[in-house]
Amino acid sequence: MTTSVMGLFDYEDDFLAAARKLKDAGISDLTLMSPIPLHDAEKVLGLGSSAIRRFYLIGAIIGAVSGFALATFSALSFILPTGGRAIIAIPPFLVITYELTILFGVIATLIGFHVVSGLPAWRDKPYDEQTNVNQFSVSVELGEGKDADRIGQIMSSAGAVNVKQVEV
Amino acid sequence: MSIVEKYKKYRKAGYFDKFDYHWGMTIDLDRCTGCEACVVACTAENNLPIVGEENYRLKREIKWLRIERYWDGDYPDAKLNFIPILCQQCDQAPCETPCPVGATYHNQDGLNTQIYNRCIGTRTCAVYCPYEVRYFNWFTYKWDAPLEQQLNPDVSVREKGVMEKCTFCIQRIRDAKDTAKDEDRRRVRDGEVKPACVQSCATEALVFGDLNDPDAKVSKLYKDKRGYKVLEELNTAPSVVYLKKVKAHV
Amino acid sequence: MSEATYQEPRWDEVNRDVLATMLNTGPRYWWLLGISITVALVCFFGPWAYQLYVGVGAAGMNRSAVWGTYLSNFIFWIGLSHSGTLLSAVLHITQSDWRKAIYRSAEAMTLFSLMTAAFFVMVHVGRVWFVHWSAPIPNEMDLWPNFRSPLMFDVMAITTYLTASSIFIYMGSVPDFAAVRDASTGMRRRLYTIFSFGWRGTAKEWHTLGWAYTFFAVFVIPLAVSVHSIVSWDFAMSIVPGLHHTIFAPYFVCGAIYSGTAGIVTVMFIIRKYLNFERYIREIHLDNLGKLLVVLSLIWTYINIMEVFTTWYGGSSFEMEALKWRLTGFYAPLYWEMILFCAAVPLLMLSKKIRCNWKYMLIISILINIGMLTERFIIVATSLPRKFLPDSYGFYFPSGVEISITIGSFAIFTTLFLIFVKWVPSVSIYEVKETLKPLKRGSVEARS
Amino acid sequence: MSDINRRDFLKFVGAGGVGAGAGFYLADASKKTVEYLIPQVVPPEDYVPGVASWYNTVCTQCDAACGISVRTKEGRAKKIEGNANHPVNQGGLCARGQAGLNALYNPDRVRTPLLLEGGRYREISWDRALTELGRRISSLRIQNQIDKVSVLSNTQSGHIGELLDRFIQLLGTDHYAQYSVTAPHAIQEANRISFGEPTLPYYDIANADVVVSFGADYLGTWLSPVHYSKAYGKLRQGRDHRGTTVQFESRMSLTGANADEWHAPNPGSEGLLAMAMANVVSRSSAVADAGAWSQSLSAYAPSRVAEQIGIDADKIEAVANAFASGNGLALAGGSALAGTNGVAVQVAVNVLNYLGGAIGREGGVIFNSDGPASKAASFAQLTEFAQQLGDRGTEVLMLLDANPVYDLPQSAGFSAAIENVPFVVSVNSFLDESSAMADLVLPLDTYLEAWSDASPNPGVGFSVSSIAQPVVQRVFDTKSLGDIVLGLSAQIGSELPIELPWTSAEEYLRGVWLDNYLAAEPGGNEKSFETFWRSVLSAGVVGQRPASVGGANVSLNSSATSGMDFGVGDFSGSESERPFVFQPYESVMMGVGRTANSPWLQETPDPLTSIVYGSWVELNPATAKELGIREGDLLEVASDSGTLTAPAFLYPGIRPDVIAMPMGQGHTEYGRYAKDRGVSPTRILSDLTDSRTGALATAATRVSISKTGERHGLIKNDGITRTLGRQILGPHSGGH
Repeated sequence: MTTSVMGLFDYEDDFLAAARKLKDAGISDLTLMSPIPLHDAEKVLGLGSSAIRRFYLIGAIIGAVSGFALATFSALSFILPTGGRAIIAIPPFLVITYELTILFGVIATLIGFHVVSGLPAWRDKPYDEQTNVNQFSVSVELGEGKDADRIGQIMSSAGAVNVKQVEV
Repeated sequence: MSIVEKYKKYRKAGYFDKFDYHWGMTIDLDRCTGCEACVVACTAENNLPIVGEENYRLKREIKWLRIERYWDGDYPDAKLNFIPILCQQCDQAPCETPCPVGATYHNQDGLNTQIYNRCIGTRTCAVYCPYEVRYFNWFTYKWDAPLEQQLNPDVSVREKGVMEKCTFCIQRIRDAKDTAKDEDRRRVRDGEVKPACVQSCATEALVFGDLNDPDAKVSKLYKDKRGYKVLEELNTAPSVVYLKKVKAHV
Repeated sequence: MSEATYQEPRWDEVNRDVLATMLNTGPRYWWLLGISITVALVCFFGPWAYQLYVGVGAAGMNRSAVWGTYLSNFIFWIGLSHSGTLLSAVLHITQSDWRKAIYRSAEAMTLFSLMTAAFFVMVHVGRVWFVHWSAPIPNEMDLWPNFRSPLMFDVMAITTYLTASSIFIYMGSVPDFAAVRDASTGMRRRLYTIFSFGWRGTAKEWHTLGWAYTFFAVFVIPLAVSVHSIVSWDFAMSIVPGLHHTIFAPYFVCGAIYSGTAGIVTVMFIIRKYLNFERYIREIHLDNLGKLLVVLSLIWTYINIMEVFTTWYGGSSFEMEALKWRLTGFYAPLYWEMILFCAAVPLLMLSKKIRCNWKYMLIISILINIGMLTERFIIVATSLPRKFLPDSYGFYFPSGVEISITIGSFAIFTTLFLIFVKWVPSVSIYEVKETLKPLKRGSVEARS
Repeated sequence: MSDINRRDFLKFVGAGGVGAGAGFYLADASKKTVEYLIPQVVPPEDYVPGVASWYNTVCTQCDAACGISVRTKEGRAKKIEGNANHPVNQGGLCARGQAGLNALYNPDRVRTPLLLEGGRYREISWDRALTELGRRISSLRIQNQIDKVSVLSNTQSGHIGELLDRFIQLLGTDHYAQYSVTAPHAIQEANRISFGEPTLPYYDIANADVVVSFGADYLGTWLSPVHYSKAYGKLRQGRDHRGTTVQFESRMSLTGANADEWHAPNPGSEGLLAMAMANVVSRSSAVADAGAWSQSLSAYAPSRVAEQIGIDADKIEAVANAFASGNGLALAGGSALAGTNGVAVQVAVNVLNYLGGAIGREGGVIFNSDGPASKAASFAQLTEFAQQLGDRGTEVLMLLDANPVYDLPQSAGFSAAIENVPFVVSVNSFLDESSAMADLVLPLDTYLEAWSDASPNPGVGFSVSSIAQPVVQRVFDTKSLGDIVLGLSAQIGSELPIELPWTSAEEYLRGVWLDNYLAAEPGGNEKSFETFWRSVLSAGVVGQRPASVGGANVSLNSSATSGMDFGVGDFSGSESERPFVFQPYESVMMGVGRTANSPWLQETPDPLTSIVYGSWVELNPATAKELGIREGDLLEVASDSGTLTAPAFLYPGIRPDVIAMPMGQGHTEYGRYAKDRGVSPTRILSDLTDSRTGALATAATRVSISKTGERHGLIKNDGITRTLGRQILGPHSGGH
């Protein structure tokens, strides 16, 4: 049972202002919700490049290796000479390699997305449906040394149209 | 064998040459009269189906061996040439590589084989074959009783959706090999095995044998100066050599 | 509505309009769905069942023409699948905003035409009950597929493409699923809660999604190119006169994107008209797509000319015969019809008037795809029956079963699409919002 | 198990026992019903499942009598191959021979005796059938009306033929004829006139240098095609120098297609042509009376007759000189002998051969000293026979493996005549056109089920005979001709059973062979005969090659040509309204129609046109162009004696003024594979006959053709029959 303070904003700039103020006030664990991706919001939270890149790279490499391996070992497991071609024929196997590189890369990226974004997360969290329509929200989970009133006051001063405490 | 050795080994193309047998055929167009006896012989030996009039009209006949006709000139100087076309058992067969399930491959006798049970009927091999000697079972064909009593038990009857082709009468080759083995001979004697077409040919235009055996009749004819290979410019390395017809006048 | 009186929708209107297309369904929809399902059953699955029973002989193929409409349709559908994802990806990378309103339905088109294409593989093969042998699955026979075969390239490429495209479209829709979730109740709400992974639109989520999405895009572009190159190799790797061209890969890829883009225009028209997206799908899209089509048609024409030229310049008996037959033989009318529809007609789009007119564009886009359908048919039907040995020359004409199955395939596509529009927002809500005026003080007047 | 005590242990065993027992019973119950893999009730001694056994016998698909080896497995015939030891075909076998299995296992065979009752055939037993027939015949005999019994048979060679003759003779009827559509009457008659040898000689093609054939399709259908093909192979590439072949015929036959030179003389002018060549040859001839001959041939100088022949004089000279310089051999057959002047043509060819020194020479014409004289009735005799059916009020007509209704032109009048015969018996394996008119059909064995023997005619230059044995158990409830004759004679009773005491054809055959053997082998006895018999059966043939070729002493009768008209023969129909000469030819696959019920042959492309299933009309592309005819147009071919319609085929190897059609199709009965397929050209043939033999002149009918407007797509293998400049026939083979 945790309680969070959530401020709803009509305007993007108010919302960003509130976020910055709270940050200055030393509150770092902000949850910023918006109906569209906002680079400024990411900046406020200091989100740089994503860890997802590693998944992408590793997936691709695994894909390449397993692609060639699959072709090679399946060819060797039961020797069927065809058309006077080599059993381990590089050019065609490269095509397989290429395709599997992409396949594994894509799947790895998918996994990466889930790992990094923490989704799926079906349990209840502070959320207001308007933030998926035309409002922005900042929410702060209450805890040690966090005064709900002060946070709320900062939000309203930044132009929050509504400040409420959400219990989940 | 280490993976590296394997790799080296299997990078070598066209290794059929190192096997015991390399079955080949020569067809002397100067002897061939185009009488079609070989065609019927093939039908009888290999359980080729009777496709019926309508399918024949649609060009769905199944004749592993067919005789093609080419006219030269016009009346009164018209000249008709016959050329039997059967699977050329190419050593670099265009039909083998594209099969996704490996239903056709080059066996250790240098034969281009078709595994009916493995075939899923993509028909790619037939598209890739420049000689058009691969025939597809558009239906499961029936034999009106008691015609089925004639079917050769040594050759499997094909079902619908399966590609089939000339095998150089592989069942006879196997037979000959077994006999050779029983008689403690390492190799099959020249002329010991004859495909149905070769056996039936009255003019002895068709000669069959092992190209790895330099003394075999076929090996000698292979070097004949009239010899050529059909569509060899496609670099399919056929195992069938044709001996060009002699043009003569009285 | 005309651009002059165009008035940008508010953010909440976007949600409302888009979700409306999913949540309220009129009788017209059900009629349409019913009809297309019936057609699919009667024209596609019925004949197919018959063919499975008697054998592929039910089709009109024969000894020299062992490939027929089934394969040409397969190529056509693969081609149609080509612009959706590809275009969306390219435009995403190049950050062209006009993509955002149309890409969702375009990607859906990709997905469904791929599925339809897969159906044609099944219909084509002689023994479909063994088709799983072409998948790399370990079995007791220790037999694996032959990876040297261009058809295996196909299997791998199409599987990858199908997987990647579906992930691509799904990822893009997650925030919208959340929107659906919020707007709905009961069963649907629970369902979309699952679909949306509990999306809240936090900055972190947006951040990750952005990255992932970009990576998908980066992957999908080379993939899409490879897929149709590989499809072209099914033909080009053979030595059949008229097919054995190095130019085939670019030819097919270009043709694919061409027909796909035309397909998008058609789909756009329908969605816009019947889902009332007038305010979202606009003339600017039409204009841009029109320009793209012109460019593609020019490339396509160039490649065609090159094909003829190189053949003529090479002058080998085999190639020349094939060319002569294609240009003057029985199927010549089809060939010239293709040239007319794919090379001549599209030039009309050079005029902005035509380019920005929905009706004209609809007609042109449909003509283009008819042209592409025949192109694929010609490639198969004029080359295979006339290869190297004149005595074996044959002739191919599709049978009733083939024609009916071809018609049925369109019904399958339609059915899938109709189902799609009720399950996924066919216009990306959040990305449309990105294109609207941002909600900032000053930029937006105090709302009523 | 340590703490387990004795009683528990026993319990286990008991349980186990019961379990085992139960298991055993279950297994038994679940066994499938036994299936008999072996068709025979009593398998022959040399029968091993899974192992092929080969039987040598004789092929009767045509009259050449090749030796064949039949591969059987599990008591079923699987494959027919040429008997390598047989001098006729030496291991080779033609398409028709291969297709013999289709006759054996044909689904449309007559399976039991059929009796016509109330317009429908009813299956009856053999006893009933033979008693029925026997009763009728014997009653007629008793009333001295035996001449109301008529017998028409297909030519029966060998001892079975003799048995038949003997039977008829005992029976006492004089109304008995044997016939064969392909019987070479002209050759035999001409040879009688020229050499006093009314037989078919042996043509040694293998060793000839220049083979000049006047319409004889020796590679396709003429006399003994497989043997000649063997020879041809040797002639081409099987010896140190390659022999050349020239073909003179109006329509290119299979032989013509393979000849080095093919020329199309005016139809019917082959006699002149041969005489013209003889004229040239006589100048340099080495034979004794060459001088005299060159005198009498002076009228036939090429320059003088070239006009009538339609071939340049110098071309004739060239061929003739080549003929004279090398080992020349001249043959005649096909349309050349099928005119009204057939005998004259053959005589002319004989003269040519004689002057060329080909008679009795290796690589020439070798007379079999003991060749059988022909028993085959001519067309004239057959017409007479049909006439007689009515005139003498025939009560019982027996058709032995004969199908006159189909084989002969309508003008022979058989179908009408047979209609009026009260009781017609047909002994045949199939329900063909004639059998379909019969009141009683007796199912006949195919040649693969019956005992018989044969000496090939034409022979191979020395006497050869072979035994035909059954290679499989009878597929249906059929009997061989010999058995039927014997069974019938038993039924007819009186002196016949005493005269023909044998119980089966096999026994009879052994008897005759034993007598011959004892006659030939002074020291022979029953025991040694047994080994001899078995050896012949396993070898399939007996006979030995003589040291020297026979017939060298034969010389040309100086008056052979006297009173002969070598001019162009007569034709029915005026040239003005019937502009084309109609030449039906024996089809390579269908022959004259006996093999039309073989699905294999129906599906085997005709060697020259690649057409399958059905018939066609061959005409020159130029003619077609003139008349605006395209391939597949349905043409109406009209002669003075009838019309037929068939699709057109443009054939580059035929004279513009000749129309050719293959025989063998156009059956109205004869089983599912032959019935209602194509048309038979014989239907519209006029009744012109060879003036000397009375044989039907099949190439003497003039016809007119007209488009019906309909089209009937020909079913054929060929796409484009030009190489389009591709080097398919070899490097620099050119062609386009």
